[in-house]
Amino acid sequence: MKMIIAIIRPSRLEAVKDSLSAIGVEGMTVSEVQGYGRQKGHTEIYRGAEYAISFVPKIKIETVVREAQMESAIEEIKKAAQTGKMGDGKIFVLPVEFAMRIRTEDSNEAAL
Amino acid sequence: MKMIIAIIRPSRLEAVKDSLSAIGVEGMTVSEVQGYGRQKGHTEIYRGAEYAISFVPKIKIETVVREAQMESAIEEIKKAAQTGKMGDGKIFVLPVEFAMRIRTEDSNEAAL
Amino acid sequence: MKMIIAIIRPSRLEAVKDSLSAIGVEGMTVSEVQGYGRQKGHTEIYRGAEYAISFVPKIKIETVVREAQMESAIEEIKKAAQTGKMGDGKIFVLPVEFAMRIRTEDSNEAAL
Amino acid sequence: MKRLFDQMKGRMRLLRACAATGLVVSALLAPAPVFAAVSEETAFVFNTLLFLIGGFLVMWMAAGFCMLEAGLVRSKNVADICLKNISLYSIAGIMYYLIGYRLMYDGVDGGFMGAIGFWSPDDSAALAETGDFSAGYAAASDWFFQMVFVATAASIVSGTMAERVKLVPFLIFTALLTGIIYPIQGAWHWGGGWLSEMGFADFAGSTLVHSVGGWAALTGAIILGARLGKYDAHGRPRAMPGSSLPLATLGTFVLWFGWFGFNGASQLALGSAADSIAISQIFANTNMAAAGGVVTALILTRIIYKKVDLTMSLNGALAGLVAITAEPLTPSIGQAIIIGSIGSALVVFAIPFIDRLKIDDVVGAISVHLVGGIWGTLAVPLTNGDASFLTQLIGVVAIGAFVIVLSTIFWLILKYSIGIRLDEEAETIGSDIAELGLEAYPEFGGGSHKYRGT
Amino acid sequence: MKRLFDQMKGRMRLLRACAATGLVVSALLAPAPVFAAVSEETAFVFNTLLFLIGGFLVMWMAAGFCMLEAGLVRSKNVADICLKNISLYSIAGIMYYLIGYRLMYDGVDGGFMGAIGFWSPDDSAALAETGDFSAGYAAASDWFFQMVFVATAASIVSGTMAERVKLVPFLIFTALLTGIIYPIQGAWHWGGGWLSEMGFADFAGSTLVHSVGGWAALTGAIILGARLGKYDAHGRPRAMPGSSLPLATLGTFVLWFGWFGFNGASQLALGSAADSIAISQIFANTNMAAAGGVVTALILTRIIYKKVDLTMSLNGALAGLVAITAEPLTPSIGQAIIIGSIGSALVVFAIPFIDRLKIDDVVGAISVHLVGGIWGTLAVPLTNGDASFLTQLIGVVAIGAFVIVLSTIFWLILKYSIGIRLDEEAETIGSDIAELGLEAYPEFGGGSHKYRGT
Amino acid sequence: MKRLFDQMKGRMRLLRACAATGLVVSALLAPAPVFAAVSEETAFVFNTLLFLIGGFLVMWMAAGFCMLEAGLVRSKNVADICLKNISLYSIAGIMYYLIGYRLMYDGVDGGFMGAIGFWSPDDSAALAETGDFSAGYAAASDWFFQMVFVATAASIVSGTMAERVKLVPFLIFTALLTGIIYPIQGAWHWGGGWLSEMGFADFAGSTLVHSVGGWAALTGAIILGARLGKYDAHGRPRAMPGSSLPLATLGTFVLWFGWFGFNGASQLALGSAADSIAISQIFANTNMAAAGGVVTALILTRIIYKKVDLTMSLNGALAGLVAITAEPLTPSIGQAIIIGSIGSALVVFAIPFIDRLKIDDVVGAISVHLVGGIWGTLAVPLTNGDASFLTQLIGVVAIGAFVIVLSTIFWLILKYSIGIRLDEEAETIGSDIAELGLEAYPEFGGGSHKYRGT
Ligand SMILES: Nc1ncnc2c1ncn2[C@@H]1O[C@H](COP(=O)(O)OP(=O)(O)O)[C@@H](O)[C@H]1O
Ligand SMILES: Nc1ncnc2c1ncn2[C@@H]1O[C@H](COP(=O)(O)OP(=O)(O)O)[C@@H](O)[C@H]1O
Ligand SMILES: Nc1ncnc2c1ncn2[C@@H]1O[C@H](COP(=O)(O)OP(=O)(O)O)[C@@H](O)[C@H]1O
Repeated sequence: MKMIIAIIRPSRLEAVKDSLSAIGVEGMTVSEVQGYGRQKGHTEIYRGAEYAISFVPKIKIETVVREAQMESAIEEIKKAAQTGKMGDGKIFVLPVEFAMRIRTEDSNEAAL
Repeated sequence: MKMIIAIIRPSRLEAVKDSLSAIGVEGMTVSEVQGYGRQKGHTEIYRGAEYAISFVPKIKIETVVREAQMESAIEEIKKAAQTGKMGDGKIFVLPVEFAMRIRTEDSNEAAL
Repeated sequence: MKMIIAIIRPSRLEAVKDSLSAIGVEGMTVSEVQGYGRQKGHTEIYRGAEYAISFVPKIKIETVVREAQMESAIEEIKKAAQTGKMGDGKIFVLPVEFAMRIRTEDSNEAAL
Repeated sequence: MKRLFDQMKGRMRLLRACAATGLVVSALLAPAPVFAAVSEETAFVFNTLLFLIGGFLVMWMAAGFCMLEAGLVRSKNVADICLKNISLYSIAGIMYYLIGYRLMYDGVDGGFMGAIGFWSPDDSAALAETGDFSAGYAAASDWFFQMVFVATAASIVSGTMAERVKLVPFLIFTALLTGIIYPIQGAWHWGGGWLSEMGFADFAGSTLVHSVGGWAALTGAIILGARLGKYDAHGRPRAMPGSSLPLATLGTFVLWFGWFGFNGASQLALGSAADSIAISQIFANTNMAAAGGVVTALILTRIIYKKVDLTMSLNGALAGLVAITAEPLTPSIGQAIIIGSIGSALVVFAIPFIDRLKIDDVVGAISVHLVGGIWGTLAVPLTNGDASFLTQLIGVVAIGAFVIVLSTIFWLILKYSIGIRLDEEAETIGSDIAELGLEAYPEFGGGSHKYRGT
Repeated sequence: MKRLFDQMKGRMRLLRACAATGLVVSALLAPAPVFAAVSEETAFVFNTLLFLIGGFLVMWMAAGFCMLEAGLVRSKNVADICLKNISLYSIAGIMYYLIGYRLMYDGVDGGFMGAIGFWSPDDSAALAETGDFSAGYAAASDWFFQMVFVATAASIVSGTMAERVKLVPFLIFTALLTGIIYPIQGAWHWGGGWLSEMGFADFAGSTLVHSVGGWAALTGAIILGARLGKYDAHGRPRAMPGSSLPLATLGTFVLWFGWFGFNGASQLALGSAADSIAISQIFANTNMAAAGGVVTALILTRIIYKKVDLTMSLNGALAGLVAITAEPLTPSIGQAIIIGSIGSALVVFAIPFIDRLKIDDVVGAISVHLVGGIWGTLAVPLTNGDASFLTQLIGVVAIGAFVIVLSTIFWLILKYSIGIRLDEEAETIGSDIAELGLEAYPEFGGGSHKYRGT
Repeated sequence: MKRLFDQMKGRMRLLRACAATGLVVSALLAPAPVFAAVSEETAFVFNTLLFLIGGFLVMWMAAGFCMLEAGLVRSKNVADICLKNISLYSIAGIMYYLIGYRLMYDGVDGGFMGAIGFWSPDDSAALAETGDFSAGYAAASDWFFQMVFVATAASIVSGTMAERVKLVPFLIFTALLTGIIYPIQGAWHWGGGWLSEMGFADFAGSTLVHSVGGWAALTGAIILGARLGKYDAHGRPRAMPGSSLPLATLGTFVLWFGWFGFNGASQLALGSAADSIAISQIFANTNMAAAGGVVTALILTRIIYKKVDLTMSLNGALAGLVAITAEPLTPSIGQAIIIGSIGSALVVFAIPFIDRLKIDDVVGAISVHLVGGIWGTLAVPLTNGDASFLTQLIGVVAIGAFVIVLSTIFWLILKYSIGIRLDEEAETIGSDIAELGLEAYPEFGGGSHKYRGT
């Protein structure tokens, strides 16, 4: 099993969720994060003083998938999240050694 | 060392924390997340228009434990978090290659 | 590639970001978390009743770096985040198997 | 009929230092330079204006209760408490129109209650060709002013029982409280009933309004039980901090502001210099009792808990206001500060005490309105020679007993018919989602909407 | 000249049950005991005071609209809507001073509009040695009171068009609405123009203020188009819940509170017992129409949607208030409750209906102010025998047509010159960042400042 | 004694266009038809009513300052600023009762200060059988009105010094400011002291209230130092955006609303047509100065910073209000707009300027109240022929010097005794946790309570 971590634009969340769901990825966990990268924040003026916003709001999606689903999941995320402008985000894949569904105590692939 | 990632119901956090603490897991990091899974969100009516809540509030616990503690930690989390109804959440285990306590610069198991 | 996860004090974020940036770590993702560890929360009195704050606000930084950068990144985070008082936080390193920049579809080290 | 209960009210009013009609009349009869006085019609306009200003100020207190309670409940119950507050204000007005006002004021005549029926104004005397202004004020202005008081009593209950009581039974209870309980006991004193005959003195409602709300809240809280998780395994109360202290502070300021209408316009007349002097004293005293309440809570919480407690200080302000309400006219400013301070001190101790009795009062309303109201009522004889301690006590006990009995009956009927408490799951996810299907702050901490780019 | 339009207003006022000047004059002529009456100068002070109190209450409604709208838009547009509200209130006042007031009141004389030019007060008669108080009130008090009404009309537009209209064109439209559209149609009735000659009756502005704002909002919303994401792929409306329901509730309470000034002081005189009686009735009716509106929305949403809808109940209160505004004096309290309830019921159905027409009204202002305003205006003949249904209809249609035509022209000019809509990216990140470069709640959910230890 | 300082006040009042007592008296003496005038007792009631209405409006400004400041500080300091605001309002009232009022008004007689001692009302003349109403108003109504002004001055300080000053020394300073500094300088002009003899003109307190608060805040800010992190390594100011712009906007609206009482009731009399005309002009001017301030800030920030700045626009409204306060009566509406606009423009430049001087003024209070207040005071001679530029300057400088000296002494004593600044750790975690042990929004971004299911 792999954990796919995708950092995306907030406005792409619905699209990514729908396309993952369409290929049978049935679970994911989402959180609000702040990103720092090439897409720079900007400097605003507030009451005449500078105001540097160095972080940009992003969404982080974590989903653990079967090895077999991994490729297509990455592909779907990429397609749904891409706008071509700086700040589209990243996809990372990490190994997962064990998974359990708390409700049923099913393990590993059965737990996803 | 392993990182145990548990996605649980918000109402179970105190119980999980207490039982982990009881078996000597001394540190953990918690965040608010939104989950998508079998427990579906619901459709509400707001001012006469539909309002789909597709995500459900969940809590994510991350705790890095010694190999030896892993089994019992998973067991404790499961026991404390289980209600038997859809949406109880998942436990994932990921490998950790290195750990450090920033304050003391202790490494690996000594850092936990 | 490795994912460095650092749990730090909120007040150290700017410093850590700046020093990582100085050694060429160009991207990171930050989130607000609540920590539980040796630095205990405290008990307050609110309207005459006890009020236990068991979690302490922390910041989690996740950054995926090239193997080569790892050591220096850890060193920089440690230096910038250390105050010597309980609650300085932890650094964890996890293996990353794949990375992609969504915008360009660059993979692995090119994606960072 | 109208005449009759005007007489009743006249009688009560005479107990006060400066009775409006009385003075106008005496001004007319007096040998003093006639030109200097207020004309009858002018007095009529002044008195009416007082009711209108007082009325809109007290109406605004509904917003104050709403903000105070919204700030002191947890986010998951904020929308629900907002709905309860705007609804109870509305229901109170409708019930008071349908049966409350006449039950309270129409033909009580030393007895226990008035007549049954809708109310409608009769200003024919003043509107006649040969205008007779002896009624003293426009009928609807008085009705409006009395109506907003009823709503205040109902507001008290919503705060105590928040976060777990179901919406519909709560609103039904509100209708019963404002249509039946409040007007009947109100008839005893303000309506010219038996308590007023005895010489009971409650200027603006420490007992008639605040304690009544407090007793109803207390009864309700006991029958309803505490919130889930309010008491730990050892039965110790756990703090459940409210969602927004600035909203709670705003609510307190709104109430303080509105209280000038509450107490000031309870003078019931502005149409003479003497009345305007009385109202000025009332304004000053009302303000200073609240000020004393704040400072006392500040100091006491600092001493007892080492940290100054903001919400206790807010409650302290309100306790001072409730305490001075029974007699805002006769105390000197210094006495008003002391009366407010004692009210506040009582509340600082009452809140944890009631908490430990396992009576779960979310916003501290029982302490503020009931404890503060009893103290204020019993303190009247200290500054007002016309009041007796015994009569005050009789009034407090009689009204308390009446409200407890009726509230218990009503709450129990509701409990065993439609049920009054949210089920455990509903309470856990919060009354907002459970009862209204929405959240007060849908973008924060729940729901998916914050994440949507659109 | 001043005299002239005072006469005009006098004529209108005579339509009302209790005309101030009329009564004062008759009191002077009547054989009734002279001493009992209100002196001319006293009446002058009373009338002026009424305008001042009414004026500050209505001014406060600007805060109510601001909070209501701030609560009902999403967080990313909250600062922008706050800015729009405080700016439109300011611009409305300036425009009304520069051209609006005289366009509306100066020499309309049965026609279509008044004179052009700055306004300045002339109280020389009252200030003369031999004080002549027949003007009835201080000129500036009337100006102040009329001015705050204009701002109300403009506030309605901001809510409907929120979250996507650009700041500068919105403010330009505000200036045109408050300097030209509002005063001209206002001249037709309140200025003593042709509609007033016909006998059209709109006591405090169901049509002249609320519908005018509503028509302008409707026109604007159609030309502007819906928010991104408001309609899904199948054209079904999607709910976009607002950022803070307690703020929306607070705003509603503020509006309700301010409405006592809006309707009450529209009696235009307090200087006699008859006027004070009328105002008292207006206060009671205003309150009870809103109360009826709340309860109706409560019940209807419970029946239709199974869950009580808080924001609909808030809209219900406002609908009740708008509905009673055309005639708050002649209904009995029971009739007022019914008029408000029907207004509220119409709004409960109008909101989803307008939504389905793909007219995106962020806060429901079109339903509340336009639908409610039309209903209120048409309902006048039900309780006021002097009004005719046909004339009411003519007024509604004439003013509607006029506002639609001018608003369309103005919006289209703005659209094809500087553009009226934020571009897609700006709308997505929110008007706060896009137009103001800051966030309403910079520490939550965006920006890095919450994380900073400092 | 009372008589004496009433004379003093009478003397000042005569400087104004329409002196109450004066007119009433002349009305009595004049050959004009006696019946037309306001009777003495009626005037007494009107004047008293004006103070009461003005008083509750100004009291409400305390809520405005509280919301403004709560919105402009960061979340971690919100509860603390709420506590400071409600406490300072309370302490101001108590101090003014204990020593302030008599120090300011009792027997100043052209000198530097009045008597020492508690205040209590004496209305015996008006209450006597042969009512003598020449005092003009109820004593307590005047006290109430003067008292709320003191609180305003104190509110200014809390905003500037927020987020780092310790609670207890702040409250001690408040007591000193309201009990000593404010009343003594107030005696110089309003108390009939030397400045009033010279012909200094400050109608409602641009200098006496706003600049005094501003000077005290300035002194305090310098002695206290800037917040941690306010200046970067290069000494450049960093923006620290406030927690909630809708609350800040609400606070501004509250202040604007309350200012009608602040300026309007400073006419000190309503008992004649002339007074009511004056107050009407004051209302219109007050409103339009604020409107001008908003529009000016809007335009200027758009030009200078490319983006419209909401908080600057709020400050602009307040600057307009402060500027018109020294003379709200004599300007025409057009002049009022200009006076307000200039005040606002000054503030738009003053805020970043003061920032660059490393004086850390969290909410911009120094710019608004001090800069705006000086401008307003110096602008009086532009529209009021009785005032001279030189005397105005003397007044500004004298009061400025006095407040600076005393404030410096008091702040330094506090600094070197109990300390005035939070330690670094306390400031970092925020004054809410450090001083009150709780959070303003405990469920968001901190604490564990949001996560708890219960
Ligand atoms: N090395 C990294 N580790 C973790 N997160 C990263 C890393 N690089 C980028 N990110 C995340 O991805 C987001 C987008 O990256 P950015 O460099 O701005 O644009 P792009 O991905 O288009 O090159 C960042 O805001 C950050 O949240
Ligand atoms: N494959 C997955 N990867 C990451 N998180 C998941 C995954 N599946 C489920 N989750 C998380 O677990 C939560 C509970 O899962 P759900 O399917 O609703 O119920 P259950 O675990 O009882 O089957 C989800 O809300 C989501 O946060
Ligand atoms: N085993 C762990 N797994 C995950 N997070 C941890 C672990 N131990 C500590 N943390 C995080 O690190 C933070 C600091 O740890 P703590 O024990 O309080 O202090 P210190 O790191 O100085 O010993 C905690 O608040 C928690 O967020």
